[in-house]
Amino acid sequence: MPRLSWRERFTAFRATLLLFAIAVIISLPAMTGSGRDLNYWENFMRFAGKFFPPDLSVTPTVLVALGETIQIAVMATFFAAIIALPLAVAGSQNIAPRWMNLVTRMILNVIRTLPSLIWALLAVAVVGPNPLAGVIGLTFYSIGYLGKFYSDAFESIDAEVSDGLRASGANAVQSFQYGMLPQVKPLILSHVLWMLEYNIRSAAIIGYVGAGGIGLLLHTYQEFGHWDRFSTVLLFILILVTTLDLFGEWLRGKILRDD
Amino acid sequence: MPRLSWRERFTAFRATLLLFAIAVIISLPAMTGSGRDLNYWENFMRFAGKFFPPDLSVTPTVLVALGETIQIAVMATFFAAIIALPLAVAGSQNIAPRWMNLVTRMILNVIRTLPSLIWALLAVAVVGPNPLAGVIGLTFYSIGYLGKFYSDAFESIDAEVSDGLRASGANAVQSFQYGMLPQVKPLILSHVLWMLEYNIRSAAIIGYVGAGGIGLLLHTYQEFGHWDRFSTVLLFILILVTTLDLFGEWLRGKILRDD
Amino acid sequence: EPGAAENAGRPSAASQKLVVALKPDKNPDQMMEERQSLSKYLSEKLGREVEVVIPVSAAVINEGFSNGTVDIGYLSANDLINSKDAELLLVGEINGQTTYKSYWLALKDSPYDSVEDLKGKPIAFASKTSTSGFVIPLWDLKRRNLLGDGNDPEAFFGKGNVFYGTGYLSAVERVLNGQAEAAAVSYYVLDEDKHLSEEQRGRLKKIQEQGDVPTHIIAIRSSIPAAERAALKQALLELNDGANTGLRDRVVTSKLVEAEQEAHLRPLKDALSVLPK
Amino acid sequence: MIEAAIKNAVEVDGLEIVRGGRSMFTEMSWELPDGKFLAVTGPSGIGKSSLLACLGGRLRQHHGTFRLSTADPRQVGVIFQNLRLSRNLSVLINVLCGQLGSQPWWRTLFSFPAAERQRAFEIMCELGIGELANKPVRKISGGEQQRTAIARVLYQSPSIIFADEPTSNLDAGLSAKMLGILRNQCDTEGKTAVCVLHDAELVEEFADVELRLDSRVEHGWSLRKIR
Amino acid sequence: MIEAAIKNAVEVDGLEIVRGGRSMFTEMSWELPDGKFLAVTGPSGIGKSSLLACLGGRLRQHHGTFRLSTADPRQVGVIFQNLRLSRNLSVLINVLCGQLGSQPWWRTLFSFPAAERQRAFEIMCELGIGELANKPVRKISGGEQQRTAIARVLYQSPSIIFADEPTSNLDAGLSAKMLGILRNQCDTEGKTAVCVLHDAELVEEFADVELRLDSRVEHGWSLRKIR
Ligand SMILES: Nc1ncnc2c1ncn2[C@@H]1O[C@H](COP(=O)(O)OP(=O)(O)OP(=O)(O)O)[C@@H](O)[C@H]1O
Ligand SMILES: Nc1ncnc2c1ncn2[C@@H]1O[C@H](COP(=O)(O)OP(=O)(O)OP(=O)(O)O)[C@@H](O)[C@H]1O
Ligand SMILES: [Mg+2]
Ligand SMILES: [Mg+2]
Repeated sequence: MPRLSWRERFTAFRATLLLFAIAVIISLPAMTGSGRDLNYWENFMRFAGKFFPPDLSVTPTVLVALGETIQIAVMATFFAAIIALPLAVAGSQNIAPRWMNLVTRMILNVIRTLPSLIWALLAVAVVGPNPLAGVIGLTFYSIGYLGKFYSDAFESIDAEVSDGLRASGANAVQSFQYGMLPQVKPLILSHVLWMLEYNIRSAAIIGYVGAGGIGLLLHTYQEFGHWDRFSTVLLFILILVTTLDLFGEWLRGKILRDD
Repeated sequence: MPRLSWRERFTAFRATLLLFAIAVIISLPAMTGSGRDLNYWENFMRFAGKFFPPDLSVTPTVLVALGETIQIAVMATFFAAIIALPLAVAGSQNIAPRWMNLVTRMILNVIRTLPSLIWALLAVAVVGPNPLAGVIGLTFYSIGYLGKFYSDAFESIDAEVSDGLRASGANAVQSFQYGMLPQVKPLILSHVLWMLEYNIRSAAIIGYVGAGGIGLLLHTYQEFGHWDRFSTVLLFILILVTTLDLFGEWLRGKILRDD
Repeated sequence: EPGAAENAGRPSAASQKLVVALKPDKNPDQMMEERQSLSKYLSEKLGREVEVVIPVSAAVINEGFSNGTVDIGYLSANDLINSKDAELLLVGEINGQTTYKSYWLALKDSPYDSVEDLKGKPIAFASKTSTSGFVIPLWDLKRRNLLGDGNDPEAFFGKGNVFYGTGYLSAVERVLNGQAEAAAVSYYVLDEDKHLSEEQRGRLKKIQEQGDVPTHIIAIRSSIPAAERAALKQALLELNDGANTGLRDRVVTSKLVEAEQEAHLRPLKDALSVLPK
Repeated sequence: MIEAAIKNAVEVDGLEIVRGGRSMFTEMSWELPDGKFLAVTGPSGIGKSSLLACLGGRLRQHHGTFRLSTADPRQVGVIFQNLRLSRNLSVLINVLCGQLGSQPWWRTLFSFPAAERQRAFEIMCELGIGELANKPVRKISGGEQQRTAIARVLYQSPSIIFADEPTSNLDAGLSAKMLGILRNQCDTEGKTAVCVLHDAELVEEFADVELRLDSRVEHGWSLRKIR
Repeated sequence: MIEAAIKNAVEVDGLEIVRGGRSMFTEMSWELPDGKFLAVTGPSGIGKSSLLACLGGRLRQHHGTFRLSTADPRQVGVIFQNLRLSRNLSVLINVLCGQLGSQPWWRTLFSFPAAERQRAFEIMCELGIGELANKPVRKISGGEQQRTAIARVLYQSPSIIFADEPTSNLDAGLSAKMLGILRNQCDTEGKTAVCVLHDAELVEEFADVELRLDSRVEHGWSLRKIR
């Protein structure tokens, strides 16, 4: 029976696993605990107890803030979802030329490196503190994520079909549109929905720019120790997150089976 | 030539686009600007100018903090990458039974809904303020993301091969391992690398729990307007982010073409 | 009782590492640099290992008090009010007092002399969670009967005229670049040279001060036994001795003095009652 | 009906399959005893693959019933028209996947037992794909992929084999060899094969019965005994 | 050599292809004039698809050269052994993709011109897949998919066609019909076809020349003129 040589066994994937294992071993000091004898369960229950029961009396405030947040998140996700597409195409090694990959990926890396706070401050510096600044800040931030996710998705699938189209003379855009996009459509949709969820969930940016939203509410309730109100906000976020998640699941099923 | 009926044209995908368009229109008020006549370019330059030149004198502090952050991020990503896998399998409608999907997705939704601060507090409440708390907090947080990304990826690919294996008697784990995992391996790797990057980049949790790291540095420099030091931290983060990105690209190429 | 130290069968308190948690205050930059010196100082004084941690959120310190993993914490009066398992040990003293003032700042050449003049003008609070940059100024407005029933500052300053920043700096910057007429901040933004340049401070004036704002507090976990508490208090008070004041001033508010918890927190407790939901 | 009376591998009774609103055939009834080889023929798009999918339980019939002699999925092997191999796994692993159902999942988590690997390898050698063992499926030729799918089913060693055009990408010599192996298993081991074939010569040579799907005849199907 | 002298569609000179360290054939030299039909035959795994991949520019040869009469990719059509259709797009769109190269990208961004759709549909009807126009490719039968790939190439209307086992999933009648259409395009429109075939009868019936790959003969290949 043919045996794999040592070199054949040592694939890039396995080398990566090994590398990761080494990183984990080096990082073991991070596992240092308090060294004290703690009653974990009791501690957990004491903490969790603060959040119950949720103080539903703040519901109107929360709903207004959620409304503001959703509006800004929807706009930003919309712009980012569109702008990220050509960027991702330019950043995928199986679609665009190498130099273009590198330039685009560098841009996306810079965008992701800047924290959301900086995007917010930048937007405020340019257009002043208002919802528009929130939209601009979140849009950039989201482009950094979606651009990467899209192009990772493009690079992770078999490019056979689009290569076939190129062979018959189709240009890059066409072979992408007809050979690749149909394959990754469900993935792209998942990513956009996740981005919307992320933007709603953690729209701290919106608080930074002074446009209110739930980010600010959460911060305030936390600073003043109103954990029961805090949990009311979380409750509404959970409902939203779950709705988006179920919707995404339904949509993926539909696309793969029926459309 | 056969024509598509109205109902056939109105696929789930197009309905979603329509829905999204409506959401965008409803959200238009978020585009309210300051209404003043601003010199955008000048504003932008004034803001960006603050960051240059980076104050490299803080390099030693930054590197120490980065080291702490990386250690914690590596451990958390490692645990999350492993724990999220069975959860994602249980949460995918094309692998596990429906009730299990719903339960698992609900758990993942709750995990994602809780802000990183809450995970940090929870971890501190249980084990005290130390690096271990950082690892625990980040691990949960990351499970919420990776669990969703993995299972979205599983749901987005054709389940033909694994269905074929099930038909010949393989159980759920086996048909997943041999029929599905080989297809999504590049995607999973991308997601894990992104998670590591995310954890390093925005390890606010690590700052919350008092384990130091760059989260604390960024917070401090911002609070006191040391933007030139802030940009030094960003510079090092950018180097890390780019390294991980290039590594991921190389690995995806290797897996798809050679392994 | 969550306190770990007093339970039989657990390691005795003195053999345990002492955990000191500092919430980043006026200068976390220095705080971080002094982390090692502080732990060295305390461990020499106490003859036991000391670890200094700097959690960004006071909620973390309070959780540590509750489960017995934090022994000493440096936090604001507001944070101590939220804490159920810690008590005041010492407080900081500024200019001979254990309180300080909150200021309304405006440009030097502006026509305002008191908050009443700011009616209907765009203003900036430091942030919605700031004590001296929001809670105390709001309380002051309430006492002057300038707020309506909802305690909403927009009732006085006008709709859309109230801005909340991300800290003192962001609020003052709005005044400096003309987007707001005045900002509510802590006294030290104007009186000390931590946040602003000499030139920037030269362009500003105080139009009114309000307070008192309780200074930051060194709190101790309630479950720590009296004897150990006394030793810790002594060690911290010795930071006031000549050779140690440098370290003290870089880490905490300056001089550490004893105070009575209820009395120290009362002004803030009263002020918090005006917060809108 | 008494259980013991069943000695047929497959029994079809009044079957009708509808695909996309179109009925493929109606009132299909036939029986296939153990050890027989049934060839399914007919023009493209007539419903051959659909019939196999239905018998394999992956497609619900519209009318009628059918019954297999075994309810154990491990005893039913399928060669799909589009093969359904794991393109990124090696040929050997793909073949070994045929027996996944007979091994508990923890035995197959990291690798397969050496004895199993050996047995799979021998089958592969018989089909002429032995030296491809460690190549990923995406890097072998079309005919080699088809033989991998055949090897997987032979390694699974089920009592009923459904094969959908198993030799479409093979030359005449190899086609005959593959069908000969299947035929031999029917004769000597009592296995049963239902095999979609296009080539009339191969049908004559290897099949016991031909089931012809044809939209022009009544009910859309006809049965012909060959030997 | 003077440009004008070339009237061959394909010229191969001293070609050698190596795959996975194994040489498939060496010193292969032949010429195929415009309007001719070349059948490539040989056992599975011998290198037929590799030869086509090389001539189509997707695989680098190890030695030797080849030359096509056109350098324009739109004038070279390929039917891949594994088809390479977009499984989630409709049959009609897949066929229309054959002409992507002749349209600027903004014309194909939202849909294709009505006249083009009509022309593609007519070709599909000729191949018997007209009523599948709006079905996604993943929902049609294997033989229907194969005809979709053929329709795509016919719609592209290139001057050289490389077809890799274009009829493997089709019954005898349809196979003859498909090859007849190809043959007819060679005869009447001067197109050239290089087609991998397994069925000896079809080779005799349709091909002008047979290129047989066989590891037992010297250099691994032989050429035979049929008509
Ligand atoms: N992508 C590839 N990478 C490496 N080797 C390959 C690749 N594709 C095919 N091979 C090998 O090259 C040889 C020739 O393959 P090729 O596909 O050309 O055969 P073929 O004559 O078309 O066979 P078939 O009739 O089975 O399609 C085979 O042994 C195969 O294993
Ligand atoms: N997944 C599907 N969903 C809906 N209709 C399908 C699906 N698969 C096939 N069909 C349709 O059902 C009919 C029968 O398809 P089937 O695959 O059974 O044909 P076949 O006889 O196997 O043909 P071939 O010889 O081309 O493989 C075809 O008209 C086809 O378009
Ligand atoms: Mg079929
Ligand atoms: Mg081939």
